[in-house]
Amino acid sequence: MPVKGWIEVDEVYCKACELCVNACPAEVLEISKDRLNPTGYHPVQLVGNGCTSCMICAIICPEAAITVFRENVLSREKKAETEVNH
Amino acid sequence: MPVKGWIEVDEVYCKACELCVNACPAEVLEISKDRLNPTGYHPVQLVGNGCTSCMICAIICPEAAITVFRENVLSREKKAETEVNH
Amino acid sequence: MTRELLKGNLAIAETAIRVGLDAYFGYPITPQTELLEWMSRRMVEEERVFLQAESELAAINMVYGAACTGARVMTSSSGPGISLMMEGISYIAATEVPFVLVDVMRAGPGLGNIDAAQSDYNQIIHGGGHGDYHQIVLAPSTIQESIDYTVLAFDLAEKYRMVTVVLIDGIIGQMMEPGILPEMKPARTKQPDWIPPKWAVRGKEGHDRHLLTSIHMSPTLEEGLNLRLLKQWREIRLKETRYKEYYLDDAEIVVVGFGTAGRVALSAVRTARSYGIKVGLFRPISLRPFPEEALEKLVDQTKAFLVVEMNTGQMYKDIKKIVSNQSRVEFYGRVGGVIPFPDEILSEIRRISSMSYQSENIDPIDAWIQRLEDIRKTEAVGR
Amino acid sequence: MTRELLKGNLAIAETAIRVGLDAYFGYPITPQTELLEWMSRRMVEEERVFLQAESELAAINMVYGAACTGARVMTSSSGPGISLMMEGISYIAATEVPFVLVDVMRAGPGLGNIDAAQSDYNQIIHGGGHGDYHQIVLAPSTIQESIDYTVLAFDLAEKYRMVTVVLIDGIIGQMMEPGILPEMKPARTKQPDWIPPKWAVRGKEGHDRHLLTSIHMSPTLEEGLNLRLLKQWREIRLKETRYKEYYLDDAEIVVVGFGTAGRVALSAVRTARSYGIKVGLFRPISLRPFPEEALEKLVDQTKAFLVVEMNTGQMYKDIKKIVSNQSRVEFYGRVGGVIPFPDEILSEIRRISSMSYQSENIDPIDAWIQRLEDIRKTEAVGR
Amino acid sequence: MDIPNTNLQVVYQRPDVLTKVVSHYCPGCTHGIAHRLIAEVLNELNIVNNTIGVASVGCSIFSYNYIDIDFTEAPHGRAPAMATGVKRMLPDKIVFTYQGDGDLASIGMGEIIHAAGRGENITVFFINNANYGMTGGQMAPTSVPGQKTTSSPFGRDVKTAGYPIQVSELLSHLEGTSYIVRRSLHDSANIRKAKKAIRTAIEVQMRCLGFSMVELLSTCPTNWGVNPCEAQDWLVENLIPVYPIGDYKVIPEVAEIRVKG
Amino acid sequence: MDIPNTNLQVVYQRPDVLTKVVSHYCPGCTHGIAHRLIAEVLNELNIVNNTIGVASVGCSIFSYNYIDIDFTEAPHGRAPAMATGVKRMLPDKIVFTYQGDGDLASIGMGEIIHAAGRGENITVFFINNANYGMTGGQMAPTSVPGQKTTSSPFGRDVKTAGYPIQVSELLSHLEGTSYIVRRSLHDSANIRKAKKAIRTAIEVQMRCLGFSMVELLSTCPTNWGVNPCEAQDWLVENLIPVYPIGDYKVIPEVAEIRVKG
Amino acid sequence: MQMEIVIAGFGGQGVLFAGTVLARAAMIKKFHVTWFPSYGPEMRGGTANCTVIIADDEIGSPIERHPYGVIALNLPSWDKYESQVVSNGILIVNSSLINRDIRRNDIKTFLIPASEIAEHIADRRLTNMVALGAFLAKTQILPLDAVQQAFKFTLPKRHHKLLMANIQALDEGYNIETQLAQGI
Amino acid sequence: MQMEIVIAGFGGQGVLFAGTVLARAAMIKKFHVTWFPSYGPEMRGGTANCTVIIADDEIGSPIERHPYGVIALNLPSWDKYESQVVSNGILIVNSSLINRDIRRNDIKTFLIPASEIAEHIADRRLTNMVALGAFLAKTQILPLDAVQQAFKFTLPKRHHKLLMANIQALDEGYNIETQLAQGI
Ligand SMILES: Cc1ncc(C[n+]2csc(CCOP(=O)(O)OP(=O)(O)O)c2C)c(N)n1
Ligand SMILES: Cc1ncc(C[n+]2csc(CCOP(=O)(O)OP(=O)(O)O)c2C)c(N)n1
Ligand code: SF4
Ligand code: SF4
Ligand code: SF4
Ligand code: SF4
Ligand code: SF4
Ligand code: SF4
Ligand SMILES: [Mg+2]
Ligand SMILES: [Mg+2]
Repeated sequence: MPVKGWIEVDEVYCKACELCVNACPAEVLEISKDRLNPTGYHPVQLVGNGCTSCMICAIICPEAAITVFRENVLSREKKAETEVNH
Repeated sequence: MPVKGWIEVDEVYCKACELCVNACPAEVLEISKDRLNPTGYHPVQLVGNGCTSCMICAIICPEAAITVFRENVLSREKKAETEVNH
Repeated sequence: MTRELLKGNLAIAETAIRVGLDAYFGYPITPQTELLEWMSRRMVEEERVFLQAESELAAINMVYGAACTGARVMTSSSGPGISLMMEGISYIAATEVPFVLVDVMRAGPGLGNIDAAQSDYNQIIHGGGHGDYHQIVLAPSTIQESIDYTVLAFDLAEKYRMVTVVLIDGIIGQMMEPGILPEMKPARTKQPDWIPPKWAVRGKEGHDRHLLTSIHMSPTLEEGLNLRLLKQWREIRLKETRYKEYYLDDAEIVVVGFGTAGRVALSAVRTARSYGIKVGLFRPISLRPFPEEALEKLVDQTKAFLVVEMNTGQMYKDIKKIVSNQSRVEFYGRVGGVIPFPDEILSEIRRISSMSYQSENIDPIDAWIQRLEDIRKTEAVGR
Repeated sequence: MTRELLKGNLAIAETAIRVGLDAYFGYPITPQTELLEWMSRRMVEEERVFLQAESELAAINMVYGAACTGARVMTSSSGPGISLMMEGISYIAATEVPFVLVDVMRAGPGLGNIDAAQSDYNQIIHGGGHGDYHQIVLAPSTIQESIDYTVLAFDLAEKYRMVTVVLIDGIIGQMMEPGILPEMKPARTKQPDWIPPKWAVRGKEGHDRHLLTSIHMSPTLEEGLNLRLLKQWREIRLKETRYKEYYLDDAEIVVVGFGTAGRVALSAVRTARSYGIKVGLFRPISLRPFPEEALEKLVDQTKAFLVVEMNTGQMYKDIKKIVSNQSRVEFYGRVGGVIPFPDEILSEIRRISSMSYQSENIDPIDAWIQRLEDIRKTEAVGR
Repeated sequence: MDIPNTNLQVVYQRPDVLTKVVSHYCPGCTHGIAHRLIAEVLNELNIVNNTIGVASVGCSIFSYNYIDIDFTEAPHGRAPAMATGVKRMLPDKIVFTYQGDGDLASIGMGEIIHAAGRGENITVFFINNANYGMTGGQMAPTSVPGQKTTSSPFGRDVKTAGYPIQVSELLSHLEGTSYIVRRSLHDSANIRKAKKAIRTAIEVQMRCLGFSMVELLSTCPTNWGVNPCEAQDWLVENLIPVYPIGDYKVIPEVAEIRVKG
Repeated sequence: MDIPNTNLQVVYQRPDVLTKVVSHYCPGCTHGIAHRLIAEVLNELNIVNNTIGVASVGCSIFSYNYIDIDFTEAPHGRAPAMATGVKRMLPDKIVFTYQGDGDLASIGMGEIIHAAGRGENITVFFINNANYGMTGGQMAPTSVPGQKTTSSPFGRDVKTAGYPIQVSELLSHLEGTSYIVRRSLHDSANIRKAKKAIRTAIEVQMRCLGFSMVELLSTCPTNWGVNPCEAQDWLVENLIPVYPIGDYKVIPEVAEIRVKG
Repeated sequence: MQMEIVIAGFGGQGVLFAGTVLARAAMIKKFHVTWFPSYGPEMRGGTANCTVIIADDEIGSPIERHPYGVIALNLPSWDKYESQVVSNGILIVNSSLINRDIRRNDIKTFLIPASEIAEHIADRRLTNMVALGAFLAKTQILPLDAVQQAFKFTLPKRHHKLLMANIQALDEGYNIETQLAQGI
Repeated sequence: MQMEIVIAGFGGQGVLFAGTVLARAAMIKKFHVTWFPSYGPEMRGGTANCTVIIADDEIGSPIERHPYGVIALNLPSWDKYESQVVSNGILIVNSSLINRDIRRNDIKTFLIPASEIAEHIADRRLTNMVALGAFLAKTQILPLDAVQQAFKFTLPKRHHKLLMANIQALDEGYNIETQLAQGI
């Protein structure tokens, strides 16, 4: 079973270049049709399950807009300080 | 028998650098002790027989001061126009 | 000859092509780049020489080489790029070969920004390069003038074998206005009537060799060159001045401004006239030689001059030298890429028209700094 | 502190070292090269930074980088090399980092020759680089002054974060005179009392990051910078003038000259005094800011000024602006590497002292050209 | 789409060294990737407080607004000279330049060759996007034959405009250079390799091994006239053949670092 | 000594193309040899009236006083740019630059690389004497490690002053170059070879084959502090090891000329 | 007579082009005219604007703090220029993208759903022409046919297939019925 | 008091050095002094000269058209400077290399076989010191011991083995008996 992942786009930075959309092997990213950020772009959003937290989107993102999370299966306690709740 | 040769130094140009003296395989060049040219140098002169008209002195001379002559054995009449008498 | 809507940069470029430019060498820099880009297309179409140099330093030396052959040559740049050309310009001036330089001024010093300014006036007028040399500087203020003075620039450059500068700023470079371009002619050196200048370096076939150099190891000879250049300049000084006057007949206040500042001032002067203020505009076009005499003639009738520039008062200093001690000279400038609006100049005119001329003792520059700082406080947003 | 017999170039170099020069970057050019050569030995001995750059363009940008770290930095050059530095100087001025430039003037324009001249006055005084910036310019005339004003140059540069120029010519660079050098100190940034300036770029350890740049895309901000630079200059203009006066108490003729021309004039003034002519010498040392007020003070007592330069009248134009309309201003210059002899200036003084001041209507420059051409005819051999 | 309700661990996030400022770069411009990689490496090597960047003139001119370290800004092409001045004064600090291809390979050719020739102990990040981005897409010395740009409207004609200059190849022949490699920013695999190279280059400097440069093939969708994803392909098709990815100079001492690293 | 009384034929004489002027060069300086070779080649190729020389700033600045052809004089280092300007206007004429190593390899590095990169159809004669002769013997980029000069009084220290730049090697890597060779002027055999190379280089230009350069190792007895004959040895011992004589780039079309020639 | 017009919007909305068409029309009608764009590192998105001045005498300043007419194609431009229009001046706002209350009653503001009309005709990219048409109708500064003629000259040859749609957009903008917007 | 001295000769004859010795001696004696050389692309042979000015007040010009004293070590220098010496000035000529009639009777010309004396002592290269010695004797501008002291400071350390020979040359020049040369 693939690692379960999750990404967040800091919409302020996103310029809708679609590089991440194009690069995501899981094809779980798309440009949001409805939202506009302050610079006038439609930011990217995660859609559907299947993110593997492979980080490719974050690596390709020229705006460093993407944070990648991974399901913490190994050491829940130890890494507690870096955890983020949703 | 080696070719019989002769050189002339245009003393105006000679700077007594001795490159020709040093380079002449026949060792027939020397700096004149007594003469001074207008620039204050003792020009080079041909001494003794033995110049083979090998042109080495002329080729090495930075001042293009040397004219090389060769005894005209082959075609005295034909080359008459380039002859020089001494 | 039809009127066309033309950008300043393109108008100058196309004019140069039409009067027979043989070669253009340049390097991109905003707000001049369109001129180069236009050349990159049109010169190739016309089978002339276009070459994007590796730098402004290379460009000016390519110009130098090409000019030595007697060809009609141009380059163009702005601020930092012009500074890089200073050595080459000094050499070209010393060698007495003609070329035309187009300087599209932007804000400085340093990298500054790309908005329009006139802060390179000193550099161009008072010599940015080393040594005693002179260059003709023409500062058009409209697109039609940009065309006409580009034509003239080549003529003067070649007549006097002298560096000639067409000095504009980002506004004139970027704006459009209708203009009439000259007729298309072949490249100068391909024109049937062209014969190589007697000094041109093109191979010594048929004549004694030509040598173009800027070095004269003998001080006496070098002094001779310097004096020759100076004497020629003294002649040009009298013969080649150009300017335009507006509403000066009865003017008591004379606004002086060139290029963009000059045309902004014109708007203000018109409005002031509509308020009944006796104000006129003197717009120098040849900044070198400066139309000193024409300006001096105004001294008697004028109670105050107002110099308007897009710098901190560079031409102002020259004007002061010409008219000062007889008349009051005031200054208003915007700097750093800020373009003055007509209403700013208008309020300067109104201020001057309502003040007693001998009253203030404070230096006009210091006074201006104070006024400008007040203005800046109010306009943080508006710009 | 002993008097030593010192060459100008070396005196300046050694002074810089002794006041703690951290780094020197330069490129050979006559008649400045000895300064660089001295640095190449002494800076290495003192374990400071010496680097022969690949060009003047590189040198000024190395200076720029080193100056950004807060270090004490210098470069030196002449004519063509100074022209190549114009872009960098404008950048440095815009960034407000201090450094000292030594300009050992030679004859121009172009390659000219290597003999002494003052023909780069305009370039250095009226801005050779692009944009509205200002620099302090000190023009010593003796070896001791070369030492003293080099010391001052660093102080002023660092106090005002401003480009400061020590402007000499080939004569002062090459001549020897006794002088007293300052005490030897360690490199500035190694001195115990040194703390990095608050703007220095040295890594952001312990504080917010520092940024040194010359670009301000917002015209409003760029205007702000320009105004700040200007206001600082207005202050310097009043505070940092330097000059020397000789025999001025009762002088009716005032000779004005700087650097070598100034000292040659001194000889002539002395001889003229021995003939009973009421003549004195005003020798500006700070050419920027120019000692305008001190000169203006002389206007009332003075019937005529005689400006003496080794160029075609560059400072003359500035002097005219200051004193003209009140006094007659005459000019005498030698150009192209020719150094005026005292007797030439003496005969100018005699000519002026015996002439009715308002008589001649011809422009002083044109008149000088005529006189000089006559002189040149007689001296073809003598030089 | 399920929102995972288990604890999540951050595995990748915007590095702190990047300022919280929206860049001025066009969408998809890979300058931003290069910035991020540098920021990450400075972080990892723990030299954020000891590094001085020298920005150049080009689209990256405001790189100093995005990477939160001490910075100076050089005149067009002169960054290597300016960096030399900085480094000579601060030999213990890390100094890098960030230069475009117009800046480095055209107007700044003299300075880069000499800084490399001197073996100046600085690091150069060379962003090759085959044109002058900032001024509107003119031809650069690196533009490929036939490339249409705003100053080569009929395509780069090698007969008049000359051949592309391969900077990494050229500099690698100078004895002063220690580490010269070319990488590309067009996909994530290459970006990872680029980051390693950036790290190595900085480590070369930290060990005083001399001049290091990483050339990064970079996209300029705006001036190439394609969208950001197409730009990646354009790069692969047009740039990599002329500018092959690879190591052009790795002196033995550097090879050691990399083995350890 | 006998004066031969038979008829004599001139087999070598000062070429006409050299003006009848005493040069300003120091005794034994091989700049003069280079001048003479160029003059001879122009004569032989019958292009004296169609050639334009571009002099540079260095001891050879007055080369235009000695070679009797049309000449211009470039600012220090900028001869390749100036020659480009001349050649673009006069593509049918022969244009060469004559540059010293300070001029070409130091301040003029940008211009030479770009002229070469463009494949500019000009010929460059590059006189490498490992120092700045004219200004009194300062270090040049070509000075060899340890070489004492007036600006490296303790010997060139490669750690601070960098490594010698091998210009022929460097330029040969640029696609625009067609013929790049190094020769030496220290003895007659080498001088003969130098002349052939000079001739080939000009022929390359005559056939519009692109950029050609002949680097000539040359002596500077005055600044090397040795006499002219010792200078020849100094060159062999110190320069040739760093600057090997050889052909660095000969494109096939050029190789053909040489076979025919 | 002198009239200053500012056209402003996002980078891709064709404001410089619309200004050029207007300027060229003025030239055709033998007016004096200037056109001045915002310029700079163009490719970074953001807003663009140009100032067109039409007069019957030599034009001085090519820029004006208080223009007579403004065409604002997006919100930032509306925000910026609303306050700058001269009293009694005209402001055309593209109300498709934006809507808010007007802030000044001393100028004539017209809210035109330009983008919608454009999309309706063919393409959003006709927005500029719709707005320009409306502006011409409100100001009557130049006859419509001159603008149409200018348009033909201005459109690059390779785009001539778009001619009719643009002309239609101009027309529809010209003929749209709008009320003066009322402030609160 | 001010005295201008020009020392001139061929490149290798040590004229700049002799001038430096003289200048340093003047400094030791607390005079004001300047020294100015001909400079330039030095290595091209030809002639060299320097001007030394010694005075008891601040010195103005470091060059002078009509110097008080001239030391001419070769013919071109004699030719050039003979006409320039001020009336009643002093001209020392190195008569070893050259001889011709003198052309001026209003100056004091002394013909000194300096090179011969120098060769006699040790080496031709002492010519400059012999001539300087003679000049000092004729002008009495500075005491011999000050010049000797200056000499020691001026000679580079590595040449100190030449010290005695030079001092001797100075001495012999100083003590040489010469007649004023008479013109025709
Ligand atoms: C001396 C000088 N010349 C020209 C310019 C204009 N200019 C600014 S950026 C640039 C080109 C930048 O191209 P590149 O270095 O490739 O960077 P990119 O924008 O492509 O990243 C030019 C020519 C300048 N600022 N200074
Ligand atoms: C811009 C500029 N910088 C410096 C100089 C001074 N300069 C003249 S010749 C020269 C060096 C010449 O050396 P090289 O090119 O090697 O020629 P060489 O004399 O050795 O033959 C220098 C630095 C100059 N004329 N112009
Ligand atoms: S981390 Fe990988 S799988 Fe998840 S969105 Fe990003 S690219 Fe897609
Ligand atoms: S790569 Fe970054 S900027 Fe581009 S669309 Fe994805 S999140 Fe947005
Ligand atoms: S030609 Fe040959 S043999 Fe004759 S002198 Fe010259 S070098 Fe000697
Ligand atoms: S090589 Fe020439 S210059 Fe040298 S000594 Fe011989 S003839 Fe004279
Ligand atoms: S113009 Fe090109 S290089 Fe510049 S920001 Fe845009 S995409 Fe990037
Ligand atoms: S200094 Fe050197 S290069 Fe110059 S002429 Fe003398 S020997 Fe030749
Ligand atoms: Mg680029
Ligand atoms: Mg050399």
